[in-house]
Amino acid sequence: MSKQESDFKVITVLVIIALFSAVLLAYVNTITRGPIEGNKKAEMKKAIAVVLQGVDLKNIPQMPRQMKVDKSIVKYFTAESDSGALLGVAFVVKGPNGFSGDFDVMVGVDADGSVIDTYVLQHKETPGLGDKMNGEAFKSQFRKKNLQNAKWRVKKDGGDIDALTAATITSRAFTHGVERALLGFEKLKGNKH
Amino acid sequence: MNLKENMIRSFFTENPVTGLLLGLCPTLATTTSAENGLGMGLATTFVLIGSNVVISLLRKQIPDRVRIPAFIVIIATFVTIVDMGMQATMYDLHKTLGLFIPLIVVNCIILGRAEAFASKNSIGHSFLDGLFMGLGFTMSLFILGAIREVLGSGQIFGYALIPADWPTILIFVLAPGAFITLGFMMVGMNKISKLLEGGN
Amino acid sequence: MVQYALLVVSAIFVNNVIFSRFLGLCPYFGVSKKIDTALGMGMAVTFLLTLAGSMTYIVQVYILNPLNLAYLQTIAFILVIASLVQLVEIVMKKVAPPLYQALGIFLPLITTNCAILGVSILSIQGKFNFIETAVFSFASALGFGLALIIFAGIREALDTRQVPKIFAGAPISFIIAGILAMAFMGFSGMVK
Amino acid sequence: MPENRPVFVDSSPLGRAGESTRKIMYTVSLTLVPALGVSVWMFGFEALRVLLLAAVFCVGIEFAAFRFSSFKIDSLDGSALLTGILLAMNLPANAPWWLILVGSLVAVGLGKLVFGGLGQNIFNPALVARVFLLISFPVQMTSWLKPGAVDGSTGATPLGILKTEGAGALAQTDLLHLAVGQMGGSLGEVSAIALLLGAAWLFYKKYITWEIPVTFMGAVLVFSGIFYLINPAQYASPLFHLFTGGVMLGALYMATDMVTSPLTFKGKLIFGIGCGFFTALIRLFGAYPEGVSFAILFMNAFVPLLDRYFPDKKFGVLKNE
Amino acid sequence: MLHPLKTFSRGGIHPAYNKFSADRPIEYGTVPERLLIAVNQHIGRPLEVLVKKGEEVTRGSLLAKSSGFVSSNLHAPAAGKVEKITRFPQLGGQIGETIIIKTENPGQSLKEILDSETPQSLRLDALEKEEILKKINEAGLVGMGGAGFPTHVKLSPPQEKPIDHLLINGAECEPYITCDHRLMLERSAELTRGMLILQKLFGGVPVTIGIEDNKPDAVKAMGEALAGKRGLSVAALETKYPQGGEKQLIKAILNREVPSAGLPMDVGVIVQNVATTLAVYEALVYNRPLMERALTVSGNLIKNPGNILLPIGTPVSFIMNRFEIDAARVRLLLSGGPMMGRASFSFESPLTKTSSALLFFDGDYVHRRRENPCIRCGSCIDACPMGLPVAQLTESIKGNLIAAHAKGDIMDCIECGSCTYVCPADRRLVQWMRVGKSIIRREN
Amino acid sequence: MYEILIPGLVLSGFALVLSGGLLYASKKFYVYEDPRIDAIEALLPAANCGGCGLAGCRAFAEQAVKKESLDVICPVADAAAMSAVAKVLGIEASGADKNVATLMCHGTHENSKEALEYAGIEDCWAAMLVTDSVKACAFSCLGLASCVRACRFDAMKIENGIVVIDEEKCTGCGLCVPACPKTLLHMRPQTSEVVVCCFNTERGADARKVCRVACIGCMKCQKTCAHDAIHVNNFLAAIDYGKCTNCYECVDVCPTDSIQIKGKEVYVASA
Repeated sequence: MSKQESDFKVITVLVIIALFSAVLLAYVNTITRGPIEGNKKAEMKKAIAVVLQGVDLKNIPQMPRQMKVDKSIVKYFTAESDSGALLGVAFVVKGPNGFSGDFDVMVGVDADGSVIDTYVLQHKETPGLGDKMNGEAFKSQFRKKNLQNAKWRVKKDGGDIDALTAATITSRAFTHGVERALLGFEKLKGNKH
Repeated sequence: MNLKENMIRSFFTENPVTGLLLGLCPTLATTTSAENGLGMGLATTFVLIGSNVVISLLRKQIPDRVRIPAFIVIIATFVTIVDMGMQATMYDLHKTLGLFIPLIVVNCIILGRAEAFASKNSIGHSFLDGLFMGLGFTMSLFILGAIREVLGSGQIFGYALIPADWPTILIFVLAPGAFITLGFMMVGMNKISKLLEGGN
Repeated sequence: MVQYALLVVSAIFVNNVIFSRFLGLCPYFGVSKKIDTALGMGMAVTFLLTLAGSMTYIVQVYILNPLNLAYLQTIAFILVIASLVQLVEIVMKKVAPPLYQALGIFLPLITTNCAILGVSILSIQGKFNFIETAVFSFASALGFGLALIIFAGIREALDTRQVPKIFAGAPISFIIAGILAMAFMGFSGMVK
Repeated sequence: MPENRPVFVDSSPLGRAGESTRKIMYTVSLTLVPALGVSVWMFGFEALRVLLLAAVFCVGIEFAAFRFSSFKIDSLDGSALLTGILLAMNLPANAPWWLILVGSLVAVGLGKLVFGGLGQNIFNPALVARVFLLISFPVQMTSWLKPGAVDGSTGATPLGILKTEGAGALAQTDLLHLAVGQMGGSLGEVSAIALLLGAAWLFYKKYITWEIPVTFMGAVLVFSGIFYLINPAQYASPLFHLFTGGVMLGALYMATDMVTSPLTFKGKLIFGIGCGFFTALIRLFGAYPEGVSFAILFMNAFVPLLDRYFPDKKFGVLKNE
Repeated sequence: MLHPLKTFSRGGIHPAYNKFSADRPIEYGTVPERLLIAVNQHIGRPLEVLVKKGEEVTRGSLLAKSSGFVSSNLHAPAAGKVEKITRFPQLGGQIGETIIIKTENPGQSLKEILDSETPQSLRLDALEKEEILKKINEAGLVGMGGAGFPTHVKLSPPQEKPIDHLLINGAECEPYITCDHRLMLERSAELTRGMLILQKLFGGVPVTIGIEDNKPDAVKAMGEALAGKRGLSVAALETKYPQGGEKQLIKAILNREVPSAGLPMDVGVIVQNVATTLAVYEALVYNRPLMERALTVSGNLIKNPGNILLPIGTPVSFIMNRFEIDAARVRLLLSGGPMMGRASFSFESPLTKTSSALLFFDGDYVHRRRENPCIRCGSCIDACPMGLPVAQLTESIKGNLIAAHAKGDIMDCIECGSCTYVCPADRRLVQWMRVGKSIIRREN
Repeated sequence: MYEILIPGLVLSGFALVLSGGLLYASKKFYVYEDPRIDAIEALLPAANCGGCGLAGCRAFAEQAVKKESLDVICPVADAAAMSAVAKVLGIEASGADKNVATLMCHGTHENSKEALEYAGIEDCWAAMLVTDSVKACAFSCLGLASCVRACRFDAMKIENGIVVIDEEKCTGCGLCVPACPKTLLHMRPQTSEVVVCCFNTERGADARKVCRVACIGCMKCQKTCAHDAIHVNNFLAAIDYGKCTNCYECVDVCPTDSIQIKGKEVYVASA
């Protein structure tokens, strides 16, 4: 059997190993931190580019701002012209009470308060059903709709939105989320003007 | 050690997943597609090789009493490196694998190999052991992921195999499908192992 | 109060560690051959997971976060958990030998039970406060125990049934786990 | 030694009551005829098609499995037929043929054969198939033929309406119609009265006992009733819950399945209450409109524990011991 | 009837009773050419054989003597010469030591023999308890219902178990068997005296004879015979198998439950069979050891089923001749009733003290049943009069998991056969229970 | 610099506190245990996978020490590790001559006809409860496979009404011996090839009547044997394996072929 090492050696070896690994990790961290941050931002940028298609994005802020709509926190990125005129807003809203909890949708709204496009950032909905939210067939019906020209309910509830097959709950949450973004836009506009 | 025998062992008869029932959590959780399975498998292989080599290197220095904590620290270091590295280079894959990258630490294969093999063998052997065990693990994950992707989403590596409006058997990309597929896959692997053993 | 109740229901049924989160599967399949062992393991996990969840919360919030060392999470947590398990084992053996007889033998299994580390990390990711973390850890462990005991019951029953040779053992266990996961999916959507 | 010897030797008793597995299976199958009749009356030829396909697939698969494997069990013992019929009763009338085929494969293969065939399974095969299909093909499994509709138009079940549109939308449905079976749904979900009629014969033959059906339905009534009392506008009445969906089919035929239900008195009571409770829970709060199959499947898993920890009173064991 | 008939509380079945021989009086048999007397016809220590090949014996001479307390003497039923002592197939299917006697007067009627024996005058109040027990012991009495437990042992409970009630088992719940029924009808007066002797043994405790109500004439006859006797009574019982099980009988008549793994004396009761009670009477009044018994000969092969009194050791073939049974057609020979009786494989096997019936069946009665898988219908559990989870117990015996489950449950089985009778899957539940018991006994 | 220093300090602080604490605790709460438990645990893979059915490697070690045997085997460790464990326990497997199970009967369907139709459970003990004699010979192998079920090594099978033993697969564990209600299974050294395949103690004539290959107690073998290795008792020959030299003389003289050569079937052809 192995001999019994002294307590001192035991502790020392462990501490040294820990020290080494900490130093190693710290070093790797310094290398990877940049790319990781970049990846995170790139993801958000990509989404903004989708939902604010056709809007000049050169003055988009790095960090989102926040406001309260309908008792929930909504994050948003505003795209402004050099003169400070509002060109469009990308809202990050929660689709509340989805099939498997909340999910995050990014909604682009143009200066007139109509939806440009939507993009689901993260969700836990059922694969093959609820996750068709990113499908063109579903997304397209939201484009150009605003608070005035549409009833923001799924058809089952007497609104204008065609629900995804067998995913009424997901669709309802999604619709609700988009409506929130539009409400947020109204509030934002109200503040500005 | 005979290379072919070694391969058969770690791929079939003593395959970490289907033979030894080790590392089940990532096996089931991350195999919704062939790509995810492959990614997880390779990440684990990297940690396995790295920790095997380092532990084999330090095997004479580490006192017996703190063997396990020391191994864990070494393994955790490699896991964190993989975690950060993947986040930096393969952001999307990292996002899907999520929680299960840090959980490689507690994958019993790694600690098991460290204890059973690396702490007793030379660096070269430990490296090969890590490589083969890791590849065996990767193979299982890849096959499982491929089966589930084909059945559950009708595609492989993202390429659709059937028209989009055809129904697929959704359950296979969900939790129950993971268990059931692995169950049937084990039956198949056991059969193959038997055949191989019989052949030898 | 309601939020804790929902957290508990969610952790036990809707997002069961075994059937929905895929955590702790190795001991789940390993220690579920007998109901008695399953019971002991379930209790040991419950005890340690609650303890570990709370401890790692403290480590994260009071040490790692202030020092901006979130990337050391994995290594710090696993060290804490491993030491905690060993400490509990040592102390329990001396202070409460009967309890050690009942639970102690399961303690070594817990270090490598990814449910412990997984749930600890999930609590941090879920941005829970301290009490929520403790409740979540406890309930998750209960969910683990429930799944373990049901499964042990079924496996004991299978001893007297004629499972075909090629399916006997691990394959049928996985298939049963799959069917159980199907049943647990009925709870989905229950807690939003 | 004498030439003639009474050469037949067996352990006593030598007589038998004359029951057989076959007889039980075929009797249970026959008692489902009234309910199937109502389905055919409601959904027409489509219902008959689903029934025939399911029965033929299930029996065929089991037969083939026995033919090509080392199983030595009677494939015509009627259990596969019964599984097929129960599977059909869990499918909508417009189920496509491939759905029925997958369902039969899952029911017979995954539900039964992997466990070793008749009597060895832990879970109700028809329910394993139903839940499998429900999770895999929610679109096909939740579009129901409108009762009496000849044009094949589809509609929602009362429970589906309740889940997506709330209790208010149910105002116009009346209980008598629900009891007779004038609603959308699976073949076996439509007529409560016809199911009760068939089950009455099973009660008479003692193939099923009162414990599970009564506690099952009672628990559904109690738990849905509690919430109905709290807020009648949001929650549907307990009687509505009793007559819609699979509660009748589940309580009378699925939960009472001999192989997968407890053997002991207390076990049966707990099993029934559990089924009812989880059915109500899923219906009231879950994402799925109908919880019967999940609830029964979930409780099936507890059967070994119930049998073990809630034994019947033994002769000669006094209560105070 | 106004009052519901007494019966036990749970389980039980209603098999076809087929009591074809109920109206046939007990005939007197004759002495066969050879008597084959099995040495061990009782439960307990094996006997010590006293005779040798070639030795002459007379009626009543001791052939083998008990070798301990739980043991029972064996006497020669007729005069003759010991021809051979050998291993021979018994009615139970076993092969056991057998004394073969070539009789002196084959063909002699039993009536002639019995009539020649004169009763002694018996004064009940002058009898000592020890004397009664001694005579019963010497006469080699055993429980004649089937178990064969030495009667004197059963009648000597330890001091700490006071007996406050005696039961006479006239239920005769087994299908086909009618010999006790006939005894109660034809010899009710002697039976009453036998009951009085037993009552005396326990200081005048009440004695009740329980009779199933499918024998109304026996209930009536016994009622008349017992009228006016203090403490003696008849209890009519519901016709339900196994009403004649000791524990079930006690539950039915006295509503007492014999504890698990216990004996009737644990609840202050001793149960005796009708035939045994008569044998007690004969042992005391005639000083006659147990040498012949009444039995039922029936079955689906037999044209004229009946009841007959025959010397112990009579081979089956002798009875077949007398009842004109075609040996070529017999496929199944049962000793005892169809529920608990045992199949035997030799027509030369002899009667024993416990053979209450011989049943002859042809191929129509025999079904080759394969064990099908248990479908957990629970019929066996509903039918079990002991409330045992039969389905699970047998599965765990089969799966070699006895140790993991309650051993006591298996030992509580009374092997009545109700479970197997009702099992739709044709499982040999009772046989599995017996296997389980034998495994537990082997391990202890 | 701080970026590296702080994590270094934190983590080594962690290691210091935790390992120090553990060392302190292990001294403070020291409990004596059999050192062999630790020794065995050290030999195990420490995967704590529970694959052996016990709760971890420590539990495995504890059970092994408590029972002083290795009736459960670690599925992860290799054979070398297991034999090392065995060495710690001092129960090293002996390399002595292998014993194999042997059936003392050759009552196949042809040799000893089935005398009756037994319709009960397929189990020798169950059959024994119903009748002593399924075949004509009451001493014969019942062929209902109780021993086959007792064998853990798949070394036995029922063929033509009697059990046949694969002596290569047989490990000599002896589990089948008590499984036979007729006590027909005996252990013999595999090197000893001559076996009396009968257990009938009845007189020659009676035995011959019920089985073609019964030992009739004719004494020919006893007289022929030059090594005093075979004796007839109770009309039944028995071989003393210690003295038998595999000369096969008795096999040649046996009039009923009840003495047979086991193990190496080739010798039958040359004999």
